[in-house]
Amino acid sequence: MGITEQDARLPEEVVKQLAEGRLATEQMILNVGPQHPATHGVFRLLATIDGEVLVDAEPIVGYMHRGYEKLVEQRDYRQITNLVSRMDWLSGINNELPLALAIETLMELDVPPRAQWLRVILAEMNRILNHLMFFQSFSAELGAITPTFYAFREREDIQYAMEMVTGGRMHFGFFRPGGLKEDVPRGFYDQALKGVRQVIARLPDYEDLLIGNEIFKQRTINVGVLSKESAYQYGVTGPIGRGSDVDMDVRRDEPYLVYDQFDWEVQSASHGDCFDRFWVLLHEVVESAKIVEQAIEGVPSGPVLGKVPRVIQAPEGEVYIRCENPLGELGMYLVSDGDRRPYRIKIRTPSYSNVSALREILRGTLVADMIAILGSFFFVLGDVDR
Amino acid sequence: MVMTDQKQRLEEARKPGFGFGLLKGMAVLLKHLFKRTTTIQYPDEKQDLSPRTRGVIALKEENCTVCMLCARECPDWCIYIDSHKETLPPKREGGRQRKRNVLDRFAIDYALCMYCGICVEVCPYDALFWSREFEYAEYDIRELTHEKERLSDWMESVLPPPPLEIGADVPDEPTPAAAQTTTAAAGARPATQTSSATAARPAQAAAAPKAPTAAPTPARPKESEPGVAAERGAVAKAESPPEASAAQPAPVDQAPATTPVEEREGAPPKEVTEEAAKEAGIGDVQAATTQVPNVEVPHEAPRPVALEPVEDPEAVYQQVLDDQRRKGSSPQVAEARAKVARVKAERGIRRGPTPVEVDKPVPSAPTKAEQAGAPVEPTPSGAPKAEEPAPEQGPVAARPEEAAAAPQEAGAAHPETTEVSPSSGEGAEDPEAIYERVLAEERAKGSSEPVATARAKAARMRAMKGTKGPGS
Amino acid sequence: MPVVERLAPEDALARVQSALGDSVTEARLNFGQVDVTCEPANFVSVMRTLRDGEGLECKFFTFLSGIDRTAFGGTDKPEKAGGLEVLCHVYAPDRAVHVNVHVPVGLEDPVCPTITGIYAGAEWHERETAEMFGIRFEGHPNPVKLYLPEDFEGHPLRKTFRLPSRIIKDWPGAKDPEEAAAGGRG
Amino acid sequence: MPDINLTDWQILLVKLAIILTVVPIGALAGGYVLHKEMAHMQHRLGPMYAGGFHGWAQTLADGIKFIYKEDIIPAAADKRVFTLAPAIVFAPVLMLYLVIPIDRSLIIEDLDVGLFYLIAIGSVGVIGVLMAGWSSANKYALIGGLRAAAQLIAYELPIVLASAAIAMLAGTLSVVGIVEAQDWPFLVWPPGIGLALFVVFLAGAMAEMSLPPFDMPVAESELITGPFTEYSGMRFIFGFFFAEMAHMIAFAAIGATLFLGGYKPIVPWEPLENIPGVVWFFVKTAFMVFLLLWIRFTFPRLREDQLQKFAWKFLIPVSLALILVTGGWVLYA
Repeated sequence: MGITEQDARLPEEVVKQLAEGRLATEQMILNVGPQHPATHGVFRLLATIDGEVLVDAEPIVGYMHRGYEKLVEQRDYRQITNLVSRMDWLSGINNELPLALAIETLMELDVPPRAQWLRVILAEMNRILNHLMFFQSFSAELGAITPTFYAFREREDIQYAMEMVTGGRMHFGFFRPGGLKEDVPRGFYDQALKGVRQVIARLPDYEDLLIGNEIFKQRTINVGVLSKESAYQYGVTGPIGRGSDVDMDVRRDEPYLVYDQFDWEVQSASHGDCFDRFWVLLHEVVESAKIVEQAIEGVPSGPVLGKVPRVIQAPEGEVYIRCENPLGELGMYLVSDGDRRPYRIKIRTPSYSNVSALREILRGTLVADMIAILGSFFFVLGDVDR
Repeated sequence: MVMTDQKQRLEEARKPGFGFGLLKGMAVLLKHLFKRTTTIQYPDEKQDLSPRTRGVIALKEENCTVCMLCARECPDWCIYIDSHKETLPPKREGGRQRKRNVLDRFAIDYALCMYCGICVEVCPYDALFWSREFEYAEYDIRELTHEKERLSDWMESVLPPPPLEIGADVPDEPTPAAAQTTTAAAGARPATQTSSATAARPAQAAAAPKAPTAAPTPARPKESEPGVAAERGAVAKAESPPEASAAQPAPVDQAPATTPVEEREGAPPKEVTEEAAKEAGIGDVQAATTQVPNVEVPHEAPRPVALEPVEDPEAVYQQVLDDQRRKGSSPQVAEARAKVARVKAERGIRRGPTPVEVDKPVPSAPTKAEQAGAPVEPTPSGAPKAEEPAPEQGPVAARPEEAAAAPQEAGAAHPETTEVSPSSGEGAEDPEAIYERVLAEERAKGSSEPVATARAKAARMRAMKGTKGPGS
Repeated sequence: MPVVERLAPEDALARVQSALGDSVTEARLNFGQVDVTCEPANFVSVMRTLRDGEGLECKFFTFLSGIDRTAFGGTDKPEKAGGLEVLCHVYAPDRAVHVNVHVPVGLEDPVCPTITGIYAGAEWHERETAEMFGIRFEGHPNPVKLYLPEDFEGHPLRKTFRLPSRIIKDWPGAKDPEEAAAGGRG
Repeated sequence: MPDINLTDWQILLVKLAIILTVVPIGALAGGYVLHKEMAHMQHRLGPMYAGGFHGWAQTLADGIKFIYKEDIIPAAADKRVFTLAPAIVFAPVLMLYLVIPIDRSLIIEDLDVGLFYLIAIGSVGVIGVLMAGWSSANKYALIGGLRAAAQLIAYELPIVLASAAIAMLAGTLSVVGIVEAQDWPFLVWPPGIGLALFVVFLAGAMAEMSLPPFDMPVAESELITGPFTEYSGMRFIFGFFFAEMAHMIAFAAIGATLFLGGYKPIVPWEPLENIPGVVWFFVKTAFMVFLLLWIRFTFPRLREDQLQKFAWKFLIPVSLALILVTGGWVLYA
């Protein structure tokens, strides 16, 4: 085909390529977000695409930055507990845990055994809630809408158990330095057991719906591979890290609370693709359910709050405490100068580190894969932006 | 090897399929098509929310002493309080003039509120409560600032706190080791000095060192896992020392009272509790261990309590009813409480001073431990009866026998609370004396000056009004 | 892989000390974690040694941030106040060893070399630290703000930066007007 | 038929009126079934309020709501193309209904080349989709429009081949003729071949209508609503939701006609012959709708390149092979 008059007005390079018979393509900037269905919040991905291929994708965060690290410096410890609960709104009680542990470490508080066991129960139930949420959001992003509702149905019983205890459904504000705010109400054990057993009983359905589904496999296997090396470099933890064979789990490596007393496995997979991340996520639900069941069997009786001074005032010092949040390692570096407010808390949130690795694995993928990868990166924007 | 097993399953799952996975998925959906749905048709049906649900903060205006603690602790600065001072003439000839704060405005800006509940937690006079109400949306954000009238309306929907789960305990109970070490010293103290909350503790403290996991309440609800319950019961039986049960008839008279609904209703049926208790042979221990206040609110000086002799169920009914009405409980609540009291009287259950028969002696801490009132067991050993006119003994009237019976258990009483607890016989005290005493106590405890004064004032005011506690 | 070799904190400290030698000015244990202090000039080499050093292999990058110690101790104990520092935490997954690297930087034009060449994940952390503390990371591949808008003025996590929300509103918990205007406790 | 003399024009008008009433009602009913089936498969109740009984009027209420919504045309859009696109999407869908026999004599126009007509008309709508995607001045819409076009090219072929095999079996292109040729529905007879053809047809049809799992052009989690991202109000409902429903029902009816024996009983058994053909037709169409929706709710969506691969490397070879097999069957059976 010859070059028409109209073609001649195109850029020289394109004209040349047309003349040579090569098809010229042009890159296009695609702004994914800050308002986009796949970004679970205000997260923006500045994607440079060539056809359907992502040449580059730069995650842009900060739309939800609330300055937690500054806010906590203005509040006393009791107030902070309720504040950090809101960082990762899907795992509120797990956010409170490292803070409580950090204060207890500095103040050398003893936590009564009952409180420790109840903390484990609540934290693991919260993990199930969180994982079920991502189970549904991932499948919804891949276009399967039904798992959403199954997951929410399962969540409801556990959610109700959490509400019985804490009075809240997302922001629990229940851990206190030295123990818990109050003891759990009667009927909680039964409700919690009912919830977790139901989840376990229904997991085969989930596997049939997604894991065994050929379309799902096509969409996830070997898509968005995150290498083990990169995972270490970016500090990727949680189900995403473990999906890349970063077999780290604070609960096992440096047991806090009473995690060393339960029989459970750290789930990990080695391919580092979307499928493995999802696999780990789904199987961690089972492990958490196992822990909850064992913990409920064995909760000791006794008080739930140790001897705690009326005004929480951490002595001078600094400590880094990390916990296994549902999404990865949540660490708090607490610096105290002896005031009733912390001098500084550096909050190391899992989603933040995890999302920072996104750019590397998004390069060269397809637009549709980008969605699968975003979905399999299980992040909460509040946790990224803090 | 579990690990390899796991890996194998993963590899298995990653193998490409031949379309059967698709059919399986469709089967799951078809299965669900024929199941009953779990939907709750919201505006028509409503979920029964937990009593602890943090829906909205309700204000019991009478209880507010304008101490400003809530506003000061609020992380969001969303509580606005205005007040003025009012001078009252002395109650008695020659007495001092009294000043008190009058609440002019109490508003919470729910557009700012983060529902953390710190205000409810810190309120020393039980003026703030969580209500389950959540339908108070407004079209304009400015209208979300609710004044005290609206906040007071919500008191209607406040539920009493639920009873606690098996094995629950007082938060500040000494650890086993501490209990042992303090035994000797505390044992010497007359039991009458222990506060109401402490009263429940001895047996537990005694049991604790041996069997921290033991002594769950046998009153586990029926629907509970039979296996677990049985197991627990067995453990408890095996491990709890017999003295413990003997020593612990202790009706804990911490008195919730502020909550408008009879606390006891939340408790499991008494029969169940009794039976189970007999079976386990540790009934009283249980009772004591399951319900106890578990809040870190400072201990407050208990108020003198008048224990009226009550024999006839109808009389009990009337008396409680009047009492409740006078206190301003809503009619239903009053009636419910009165009925409960009557039923108890009919069954011949003799309890220690409970929130119904006797009003709450302790204004703060125990009130949040309402469950306490609940499954406390009738004591065969002739433990304190509500009817016993024992005003001088205050809340702890129940204790002497046990103290005698098991001095070492009594000794385990919490040292802290022991110090703080009021001496008995304050019923006869003059309001001014109460004021001074409470003030001194608060200072000794290390409460800040405003708090101490406020508490002292509150105590005096209550003494003057003849009410039994702020929760009334 | 779970932890293959558990080290006593003292052993961990000894290993870190012997590997880092003179490049750190201080090394001590803090709640079971190794705390080292080094000069900005040595920062990169320290991090490289930590990552690659035999028997250390802190390959997991946890976080990098800053601490402004200028108001440490408050008004009661002003003598405790310090300067500005960069704090980096790395972890050895095989040995469960934590190392906190403190790098004091000057208050006037604080500069610190970048470690993005060693830990790629430090990119975001350094950008955040830069905007929050005003510390310049030399050699950073993409030195733009991460969270804050480009035209934001000030460095929020410096102690000199006051939260506007606590200034514009009187403290409702105050018992008298002066207290209210003073902004309460925060 | 009563003996009324009508001119050709009058007959045409009556037919038009029938289509214009039946199709929207069918689409509304389809929408309601969609809501309800989806809800119950997902353990929910779905609409329960509008209209009183189990929310029967929900889709009607939705439609009215959309009609009242503001019609927004982006400033950068190519206005003429933008406004024309929904009509081009919707019109061919209406035209599909012309040749579908509801009963032996209840057909608007029994064309000799009815099957050919169905295939030809069924793919016109994509032009409208492409126009919508192009004229919206939105990158997501553009990607969606191009995906739709690519999809159509890939999936037209399997549909044509499967239909060709059906035509071979029936020996005619007339839709009524095809129904009459089915003593047993083609789905079960010839054994295996019919089922395979049905699967190929279903996959092609779903891809052509961009129903999940082949809904990459709209892919709400990736492209918001693809080509219709910028549409609102009436245009959105007609171009997107209404057309989709009507299209789905049309294909369900075509599937029921070609493979399930249309208005004829499901098995050639005397007592069943007494049930009117209309009932059979609607039952079969309803079954097809149920099946399409069921698939739609279950599966995640494919990726564009995987879909192309599936079409070119699997469906087309398979359907070519099926034509050979069918030819053999027709010759020897």
